[in-house]
Amino acid sequence: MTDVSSLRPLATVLVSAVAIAPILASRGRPNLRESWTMLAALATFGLSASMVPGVLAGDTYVTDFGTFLPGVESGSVAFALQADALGLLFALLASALWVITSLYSIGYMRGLDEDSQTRYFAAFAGSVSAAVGVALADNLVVLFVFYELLTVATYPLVTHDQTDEARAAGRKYLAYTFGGGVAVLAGTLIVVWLTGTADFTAGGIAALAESDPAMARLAFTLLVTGFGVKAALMPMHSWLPDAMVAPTPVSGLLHAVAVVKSGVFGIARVVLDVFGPETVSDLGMGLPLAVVAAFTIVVASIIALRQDNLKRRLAFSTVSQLSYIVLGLALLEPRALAGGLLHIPAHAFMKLTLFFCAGAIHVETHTDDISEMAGIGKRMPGTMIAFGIASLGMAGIPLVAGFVSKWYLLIGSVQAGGVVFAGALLVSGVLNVAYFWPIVYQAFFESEDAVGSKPLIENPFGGRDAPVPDGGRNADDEPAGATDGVADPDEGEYAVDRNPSDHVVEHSASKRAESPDAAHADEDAESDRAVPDDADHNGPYEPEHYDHVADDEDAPEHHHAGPPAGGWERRALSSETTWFMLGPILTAATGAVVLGIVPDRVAFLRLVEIVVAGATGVTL
Amino acid sequence: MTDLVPIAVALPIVASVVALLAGLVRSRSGWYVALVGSVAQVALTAELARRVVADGAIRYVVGNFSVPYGIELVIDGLSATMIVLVAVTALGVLAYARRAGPRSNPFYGAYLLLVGGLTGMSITGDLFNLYVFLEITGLATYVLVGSEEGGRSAVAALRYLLVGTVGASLFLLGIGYAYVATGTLNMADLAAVIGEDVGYTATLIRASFAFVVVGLFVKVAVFPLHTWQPEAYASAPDSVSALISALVSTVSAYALIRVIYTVFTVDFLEANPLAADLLAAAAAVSVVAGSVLAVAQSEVKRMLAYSSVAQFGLVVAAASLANETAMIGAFVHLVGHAMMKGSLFLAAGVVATATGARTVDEYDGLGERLPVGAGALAVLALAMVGVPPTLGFVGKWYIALGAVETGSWALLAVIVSSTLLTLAYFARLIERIFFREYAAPAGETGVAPDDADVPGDADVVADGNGLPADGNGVSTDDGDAPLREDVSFGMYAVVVVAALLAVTLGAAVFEYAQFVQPTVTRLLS
Amino acid sequence: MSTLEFALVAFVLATGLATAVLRDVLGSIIAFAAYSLGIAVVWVVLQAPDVGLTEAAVGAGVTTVLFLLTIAKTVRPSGERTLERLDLPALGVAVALVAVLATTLGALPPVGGAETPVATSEVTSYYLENAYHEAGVENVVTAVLAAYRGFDTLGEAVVVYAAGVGVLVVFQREVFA
Amino acid sequence: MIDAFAPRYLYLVTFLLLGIGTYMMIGNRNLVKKVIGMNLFQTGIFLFFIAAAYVEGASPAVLTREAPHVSPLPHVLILTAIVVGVSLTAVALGLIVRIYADYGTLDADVLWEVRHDD
Repeated sequence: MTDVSSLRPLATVLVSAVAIAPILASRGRPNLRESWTMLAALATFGLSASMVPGVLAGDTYVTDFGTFLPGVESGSVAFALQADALGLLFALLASALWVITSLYSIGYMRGLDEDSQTRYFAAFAGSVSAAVGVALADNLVVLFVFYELLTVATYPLVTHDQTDEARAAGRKYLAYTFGGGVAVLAGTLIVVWLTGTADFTAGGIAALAESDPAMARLAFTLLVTGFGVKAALMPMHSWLPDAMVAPTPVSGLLHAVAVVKSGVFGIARVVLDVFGPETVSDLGMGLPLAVVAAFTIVVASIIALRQDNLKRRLAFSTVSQLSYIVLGLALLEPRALAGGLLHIPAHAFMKLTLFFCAGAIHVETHTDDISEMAGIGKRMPGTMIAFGIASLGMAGIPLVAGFVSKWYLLIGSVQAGGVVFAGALLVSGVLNVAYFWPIVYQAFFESEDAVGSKPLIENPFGGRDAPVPDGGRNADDEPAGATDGVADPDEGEYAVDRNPSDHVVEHSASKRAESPDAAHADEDAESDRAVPDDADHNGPYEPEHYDHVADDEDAPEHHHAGPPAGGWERRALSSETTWFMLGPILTAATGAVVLGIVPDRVAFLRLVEIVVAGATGVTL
Repeated sequence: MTDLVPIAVALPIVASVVALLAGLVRSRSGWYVALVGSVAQVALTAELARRVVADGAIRYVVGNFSVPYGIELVIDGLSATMIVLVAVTALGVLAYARRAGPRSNPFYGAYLLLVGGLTGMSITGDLFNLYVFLEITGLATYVLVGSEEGGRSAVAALRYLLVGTVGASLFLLGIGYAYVATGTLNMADLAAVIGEDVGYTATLIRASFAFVVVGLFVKVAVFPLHTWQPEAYASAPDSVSALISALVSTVSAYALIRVIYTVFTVDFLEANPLAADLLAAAAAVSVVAGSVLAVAQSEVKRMLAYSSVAQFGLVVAAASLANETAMIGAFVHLVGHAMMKGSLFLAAGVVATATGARTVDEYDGLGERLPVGAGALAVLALAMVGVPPTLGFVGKWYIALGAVETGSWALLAVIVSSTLLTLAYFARLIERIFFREYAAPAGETGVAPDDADVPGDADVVADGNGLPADGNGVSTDDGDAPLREDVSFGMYAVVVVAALLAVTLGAAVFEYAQFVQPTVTRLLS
Repeated sequence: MSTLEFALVAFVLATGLATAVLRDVLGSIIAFAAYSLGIAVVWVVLQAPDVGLTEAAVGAGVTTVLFLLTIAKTVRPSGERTLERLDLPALGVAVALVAVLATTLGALPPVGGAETPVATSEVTSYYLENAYHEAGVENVVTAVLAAYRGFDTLGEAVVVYAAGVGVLVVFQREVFA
Repeated sequence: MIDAFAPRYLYLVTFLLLGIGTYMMIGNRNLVKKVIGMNLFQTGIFLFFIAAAYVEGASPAVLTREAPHVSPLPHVLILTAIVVGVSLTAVALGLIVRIYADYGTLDADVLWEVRHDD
């Protein structure tokens, strides 16, 4: 390992932070604004990718600003960034997926005509910057700095909708994550006190192994608890499902990848580079952590079964899957470590795909509840195929990313003698199938007419029996004389009402009866509009054209939950949604497959091997 | 050339007299005098600080007598920090006050007097002289608080005067006890006599400690002796709230540390562990109670005032630890808090001037209406919460590390969780600013963007409260939410610059720590 | 203690108490003026003539005039009762304060003792020995005031000035306007 | 007991004056009387200093008088403190006049309440 002094880690962190300024400045011009986002995303990705060859060759890129805070005695804490294998793994992942998510965000935010899009993109850039900062932090203090900044930057995204529900979720989010931050701070202070330093050292800080075990245990517990909040370890997970009120790209990149994995990443740093697997084992802290992780894996899977809201189900799935990684770290076995670390990118690709699909369904059909998705495969074939592939991966079926990581995990847990843990993994795999399969199954193999035969779903169907479904939100905007069921007593049943994120909901019953062809034509028009046209600054994306309610009088099928009265129409893959959304979905899904088929060709596995070799001395 | 030392006190006082007399020639000229005086004071204190960096502490006896018979002035790393802070803050607030007022000449006379009093408190090495400057500071502060229109500020000022005088009198009584026990008033001499002749456990010394500490607690506004403070901060003109919230309690806390460690010394705390424990307990209670009370406030300035109670709890906590790292942290936090809290008051003033909003509820949707002001306010609030790498975080780090080093786990818990307590009241504000829609108060017209009302009726702005004296109340109707035009560039500039400094200055703290390290080491030896 | 001293102290305490319990503000002010005069005499008895003089002029004189001016400008609430109603919480605080203070009584050196730290301290003897040839004044109090602790005296002047400025600010007046 | 007390009774008078002053500041509702209480409080402390300076049988600290002299330093301090006290009183009374002009009352209980409605 050689340290190479370089400004590249700094640049990687700063690019997206700096991009906030032009994004805010071009608030009136959406196309320009999104160009900045794309530029920043590509630059961040390019910078982190550029460091891969060097890191694979054994170098570490370091940007050092000198002393930031005092340590104990003569020790001190530097403000330094480093791109080592573990850090680069996370940075590369976050920046790569940000590129995809940025594209998707454009389609999603414009498709829903969301408010405050500038704030959204600015906060998104800030979040990515902070996440990359977490990845490239050189020591625990710098990691903490970015960890807290990440909280601050993501808060506006959680609260984006500005509804009571969103604000409540935002408050909960802040309380939980800052609470975790306090624990991390306390743990960091103790580590600095015990060792005089906070620098990450492969295999652990030596002085920690010789310090007072009680104090070391306290520090470990505080750190893991603090990071465990964002890693959604039970019982500190409950902010995550609530945070699903955020726009779906946020849920996808941040609450399945960047934010939650900053927590997992923190635990990885603590286990591998602060304490080191050996010391953790000596302190006897691995087993309790593994137990918590295994518990979370199983319980979260069971809870996921009972969620009808698709995003909430995905959230609990995330809670469960994150603990796979933690379990891998806690078992302290080289192969389990490798499996856990490899699951970071694997889960990221798969979960991102799933969230993107949920978002696409939401934008196109305003459907959020699984019970309303029967037969939706006709309407959105490409989306649901991608969903199916990612689900398979989640369950650990071979040829998709999830398999490789789970394989390592399973072997590792058997090697560690933790048959119980292996059992938990297997049970969870089965549960994964149980909560994903019905979605895929009903999407393709059931029609929206089939009543109640779906397994494991308890909520009543909405939309099917309702004579005239109506969002009920914008009743005032209904054309005068529209003889629709505004006062429909059943309307409280609709997902729209339970999910205020659908705040632009409009439906005209009289229009809904129009021929599918007409609707189809409108849909095409919609698709065309979604392509940004830089030459056309008076195009539909200028703010004054955002009067969604007025524009979309003719596109009725977008605005109520569940299938339209005539059932889902059948659409071709190319017209089911805009390419802004389908493209990212397919890219992410492809990524998941590539990781599953040729893991050794992708940088992630090799980075993981370097990390494991550094931490344990074992070459996989 | 050490004659510069007394000039640091004399300069603002002379400027104050000039400001007052200038009113004879031309009214409203006080601001310009204050500007010249403050700039000169900044230059002078900066020069003194430079000399301290270069040559170490400066000691000067007024009138060329010898210690302990004459009055000694001492500028070391810590007092240099204070006098520079006082001068710079006074200058910064002036930039705000130019448009915001108050504008009378006597006001600026009192303003400069406060600067002189605080500078005197910072550099004196004589216990009774400290009392005299404490009273000068007090008088100037009471008067400034009372300078707002309307009876409310007069009531607050009188209350402050009564409570503050009791505090100062108790401080004087504490001096009396120390003097009766030792027969001297010079701080260094007192420390020597107490240590060699009287002993740390003597009743008189303990009583002296108790009265001095309680008296200064009143001035610092440590819970439950804070009762004067919220109303004083809330009812004073915005410029004054900022100035006194940034400086008065800060320099009083400095005086507290100075007296505890220079006069009574670490050995006293070691000989009387109960004293240190009581300090720590008072600090912890202050942190928690101040935060809880801050959450309960509806008026923004009162909330900020209670926040100060909590933040000074942290400083006192650091002072109780008798640990170098924590002590440096106390000073980092004193400076950081002064900058952040003062600017928060100014930001609240900008908001009130621009929109009339003074309560938390009225801050709804402020991010849309006043993006720059609201953004700066949010940044300052987050810095106050202690989000890294801001100044607020760095101060907290030093204090917390000090707590770890001394093994004060209970105090450590309070210090780190103060982050959450602070978050509790600031998150509420931030949520309203950015994540709620602005709703025009009932009965108002001409404020909704698309409300095609008669232009010109926007004089009826969302303002139920008294504005500063000069608020002319005329705003143009640009078809947007009501925005008053009288927020000057200077008012914005101060707030924005402070927000930027709050974020970036954390990087300079390590350098600063190197600078004060020798002083702190001597203080704690 | 001599009878005169005792009577004097009793007078001071009695007038002090009277200011507290008299309901009529004017009565209270008059009692306070009497109290100030009494305490001025106490200063003289305790061999502090300078302080006594100042107290008589400032405490009994200026302060009383200020109080009288104030009630002339405001209001003199006259009630049917002669004495104030007793405020128990306030009494509790006052008694607690006195009790706490009284615990230090035994530790204080006896009044008038020649061996107290104050009397024997280096600072005191230095002033008494050197005041004349260093400051050229025979009244040591004046010497200390003007020379050794001239900085305090400067502060004192500033305090008076501050009060002047303060009253102007409080009444929101420009200078002499 | 009496032997220990008798030479220190002036300190007890100090404490009693402090007590009376405290009582007035808290217990009396009239603002003017609160300020009088503040003055009593301060003179109590003055007595503490002057009593501490006193030496039995000594003359004032004027060198033309015969030795021994009382300690001059506390006298100096108290001269300063008296002036501080009167300055504070002046400002306090100024505030009281303004409060009366605005609220028409000097009753503290009423004023502390008015504040909340402001």
